Amino acid sequence: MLDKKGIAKRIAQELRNGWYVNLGIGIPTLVANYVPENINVVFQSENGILGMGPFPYDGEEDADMINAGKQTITALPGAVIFDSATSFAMIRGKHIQLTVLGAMEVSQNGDIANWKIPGKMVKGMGGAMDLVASADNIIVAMMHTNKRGISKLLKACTLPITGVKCVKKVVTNLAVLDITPDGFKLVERAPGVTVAEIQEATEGKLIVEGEIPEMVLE
Amino acid sequence: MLDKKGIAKRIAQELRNGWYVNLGIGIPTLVANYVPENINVVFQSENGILGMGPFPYDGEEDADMINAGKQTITALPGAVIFDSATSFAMIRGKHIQLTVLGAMEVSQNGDIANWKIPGKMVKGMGGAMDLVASADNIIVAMMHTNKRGISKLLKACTLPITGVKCVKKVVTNLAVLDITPDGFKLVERAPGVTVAEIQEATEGKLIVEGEIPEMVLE
Amino acid sequence: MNKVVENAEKAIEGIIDNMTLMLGGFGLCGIPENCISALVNSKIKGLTCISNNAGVDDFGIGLLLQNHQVKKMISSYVGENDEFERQMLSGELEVDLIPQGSLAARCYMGGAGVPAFFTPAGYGTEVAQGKEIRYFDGKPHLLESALTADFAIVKAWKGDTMGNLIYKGTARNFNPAMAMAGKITIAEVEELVEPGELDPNFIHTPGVFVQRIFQGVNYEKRIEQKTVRQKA
Amino acid sequence: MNKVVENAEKAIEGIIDNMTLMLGGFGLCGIPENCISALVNSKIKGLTCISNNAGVDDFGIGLLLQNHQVKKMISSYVGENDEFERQMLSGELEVDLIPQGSLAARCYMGGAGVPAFFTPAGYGTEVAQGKEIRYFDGKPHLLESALTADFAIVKAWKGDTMGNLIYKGTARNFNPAMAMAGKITIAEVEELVEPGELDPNFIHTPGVFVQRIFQGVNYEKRIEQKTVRQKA
Repeated sequence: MLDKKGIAKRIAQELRNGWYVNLGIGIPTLVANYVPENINVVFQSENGILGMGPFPYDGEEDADMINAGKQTITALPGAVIFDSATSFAMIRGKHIQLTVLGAMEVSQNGDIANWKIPGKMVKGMGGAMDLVASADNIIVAMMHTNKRGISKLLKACTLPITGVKCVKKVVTNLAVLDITPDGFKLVERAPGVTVAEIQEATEGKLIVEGEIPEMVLE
Repeated sequence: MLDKKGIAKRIAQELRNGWYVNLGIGIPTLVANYVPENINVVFQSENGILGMGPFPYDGEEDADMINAGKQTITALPGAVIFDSATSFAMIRGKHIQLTVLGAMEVSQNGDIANWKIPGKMVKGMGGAMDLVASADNIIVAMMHTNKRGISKLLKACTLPITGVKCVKKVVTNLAVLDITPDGFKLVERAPGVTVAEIQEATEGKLIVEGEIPEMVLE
Repeated sequence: MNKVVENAEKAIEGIIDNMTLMLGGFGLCGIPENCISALVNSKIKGLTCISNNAGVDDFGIGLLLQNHQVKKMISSYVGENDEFERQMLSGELEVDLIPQGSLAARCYMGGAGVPAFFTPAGYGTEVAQGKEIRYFDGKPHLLESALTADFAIVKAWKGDTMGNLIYKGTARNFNPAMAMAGKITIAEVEELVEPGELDPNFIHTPGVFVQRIFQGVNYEKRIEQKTVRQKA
Repeated sequence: MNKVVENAEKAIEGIIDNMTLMLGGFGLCGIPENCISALVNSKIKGLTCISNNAGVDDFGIGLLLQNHQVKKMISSYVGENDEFERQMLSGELEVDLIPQGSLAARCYMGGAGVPAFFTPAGYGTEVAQGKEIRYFDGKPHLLESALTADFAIVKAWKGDTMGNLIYKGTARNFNPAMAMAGKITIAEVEELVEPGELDPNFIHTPGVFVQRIFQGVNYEKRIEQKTVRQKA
C-alpha cells in the first residue's frame, strides 16, 4: 500500500520529457518532488506562472510570488509570468500536456467530483472545472477509499461533478487504473496489495485482465 | 470650399482633451497635424500602438515601427505597444473615443461604404469593419462629391457597405453634417459655400434649420 | 492627459451603493489594498464584488464583508474566512461561483467587446444550468456571457500618469483582464512615474484602459501561506 | 526542454502540400523571413495561408505566390502586389477577406480553446453572409469561429531555448495570437538566448505555445513606406 508520497512517486513515472504540467493542490503538488532525473518538465500554476520552482529559502519569500495554493514559490530560469486570462487560454487551448488532480469521487466513465459536498460549506471550484473540461490527459491522485472505508471509484459519482468523462487514469494508494469505455482497468497493484483487495475497495466496474504487475518504485 | 487640409483642420476642432483617437488612411491622417494647442489626445494605430508620434527624421526610421498605413513612425513618451488582438480588443471594447475614417459613400441613416467597388480589384476591409461596428463616435472625412461630381451623401449606399447606422458626423469640403434619424442635418457651411450649393451636392435628405453658420478655421 | 488622483479616497469617488465592482488579485496577492481601505471607510453598501477570492477575515475583501458592505460575491473560490461563511449561510450574502478560467475570460471578453463566447468549462455540472450548450468538433461547450463592472479596481507595481501599468510576478493575475472591463478603471500602484519612464515595449496594461491612477501607501502585501525550505 | 532547431529548413520539416499555415506580420513588418525563404525553396504547394497581408511581389508571402505555392489566402488586406491580383482574377487563388480585428480575435480564440464568439464587426455587410446573428444589449453581433493552423510561423526579436519570445515595436502585431493557434508553432528570432536571460515578467509569448525555435539570418526587414520628416 502506498502513502501519499508513494502515489506522487508513481505519478511522476508518467511524466515525459518536454511536458508542461499542472499540479493540483494536495497529493498532486508532491509530484514535483519526484521528477525522474532524465526528464525535463515545466510546471504551470494557473494563477500565472510557467516554470515554477521550489519554495524559497526562509527570509527570501516574496508576497508577489505565489502558486495557486497561495504558497510562496520561486521561479526557475526560463520561467514566465502571465495573467489569469492567458493562463486559462493555455489550459483551455490544450497547451498543457498533463493535469494531476485530487478527487473525492471518480466514476467508471471518467466523471470526477472534487469541488462540493452538499450540506457542507461550498468554497468553489477554483480552476478545477476549466482544467478537467479541457485537459486531454488527466491523472487523478487520491486514496482508494474515504476515511469511512467507502470506495471513491464508483459506478457513478454521488457528489456534484466537476467534469464529465475526462479522467484518463487514477493512481491511488492501492492501484493504478486506466479509465476505459468498459470501466476501471486495473494496470498495476501497489506493493503488497492483492487484486482481491483492490476489487473489494472498488465500487465501480473493475476490469482485471491477466496477471496484474506490482508497481516498481525506486 | 475646403481642401483636404481644411477638412482635417475642421475635424481637429472636434477633439476633446484626454481622448484616444484612431485616424484612418488619407485625409484622417492629416488631423494629427492640427490638434489644438490646449488639447491632449493619444493616437492609436490599429497595428499595435497608442501614442503614435510624428514621422522619424530621415535616417532614424525603424522597420519595426510602422503605422496601419505601413508608414514609418515614432513613439511619444507614454506610448505603449501591443499586439493585434489587444488592439482590436480596445476598439471592439469601445475604449477609443473617436474614429475618423474616409468613405466612398455615406447614407442618410449613417451607413458607410469604403472598402469595395464591384468590378474593381478588392483589397480588403483591413480594420475598417471592426472600427465602424464598434466605435460610438465616428466622423467621416471626405469630399462631398466624387470626381465625376456625383454626391457621396446618399439616400442609401450603392456600394457594398462597411457598416450600418454607425456614422455620426460627416465633414466634407463643403459642409459639416450630423447624421440624425431624419437625415443629414446641416451644421456648418465651408467658407464661401452657400446652402444651395450644399443642397445641390447632397443626394440624401438634407435638413436645413434656421441660419447655418460658416465654419471658423484659424 | 493626466489621470492622476491624489489618493484612494479621491479614486473611489463616484462609487455608490449597489454598484458592481471588479477587484483584482488572487488570494491576497495583487489586491488593491488602498482602495479596499477607502471603500471600508466610505460606508458604501450593497456592492456586488467580482473577484477571484473574498479575502480573509481581517484583510482584503474580508474587511468589506465584516462591514456588511457586500451584497453579492462573484468568485471562483471563497470561504477562507468565517464571516463570509456566516453571511452566506444566513442568506445575507449572495454568492455566484464561476470556474476560474471562465471568470478570467468573461472579464477579458467584457473589456474586449465580445458579449458572449463558448467554453467547455462546466459542461455537465451545475454551472451549466440554464446555459446554451453547443457542440464544436463533437465536444460540448457552454455559452458564457462577458462581465463588465461600474468600476474595476486594480493594483499594479508601477504605473505612469497616462495609466500605463506594469505588474510584478504573480501579483499580475486577474488585474489586466479586469482593468479592461471597468466602465471606470482605477489603478493603484506602488510607484507612479512620468510618461516615458516605462518602456513602451513592456507594458502589461495599456493606459487606454485606465481612467484614474494614484500611488498607494503602506502596502502590507500579506502572505497567506508562507512556505519555505531550509538552507542545506 | 530544448526546442532549438538548426535553421529554417529544419524548422519547417513536416509542412506538406495542402496544409494550413499562419504567418505573423503586418505588411512586411515582423514577418518570418527565414521560414518564408525555406518554404519557397521547399516547393510545398497548395498552401492555405492565414496572414493579415500577402506581401509584395518580390518579398514576404508574395514570394510564395510567385512560386504558385498558395491555394488560398485568409487575410484582411491584400493586393499590394500584381501577381496576387493576377492569380485572384484568374481564379487560381482563392481569397477569404476577414475584418482585421476578427482575424486577430479568431487566431487568439483558436489558441485559447474558445471555438466561437460573438462580435459586432461585419454585421449588415457581406461578411455576415451565412453567419448566425444574435443581439446583445440591442446590438447585432455575428458568431465567428476560431482559427487554428497546422503550423503557425512567427517572428520575434529575442527568444530563449524554451521558446519564450519578446517582440520589438509594432513588429509584434499578429505574431502573439498566431503563436497560440498553431498545432505546431515555429518561432524565428533575431537573437536566441539561454533560459534565464529574459526577464520572466516581460515575456510576450510564453514558451508553452512554441514548439520549435531558431535564430534567423540575414534579416532584410524591408520598409514598405519610408516616411520621414526633415530636421528643422
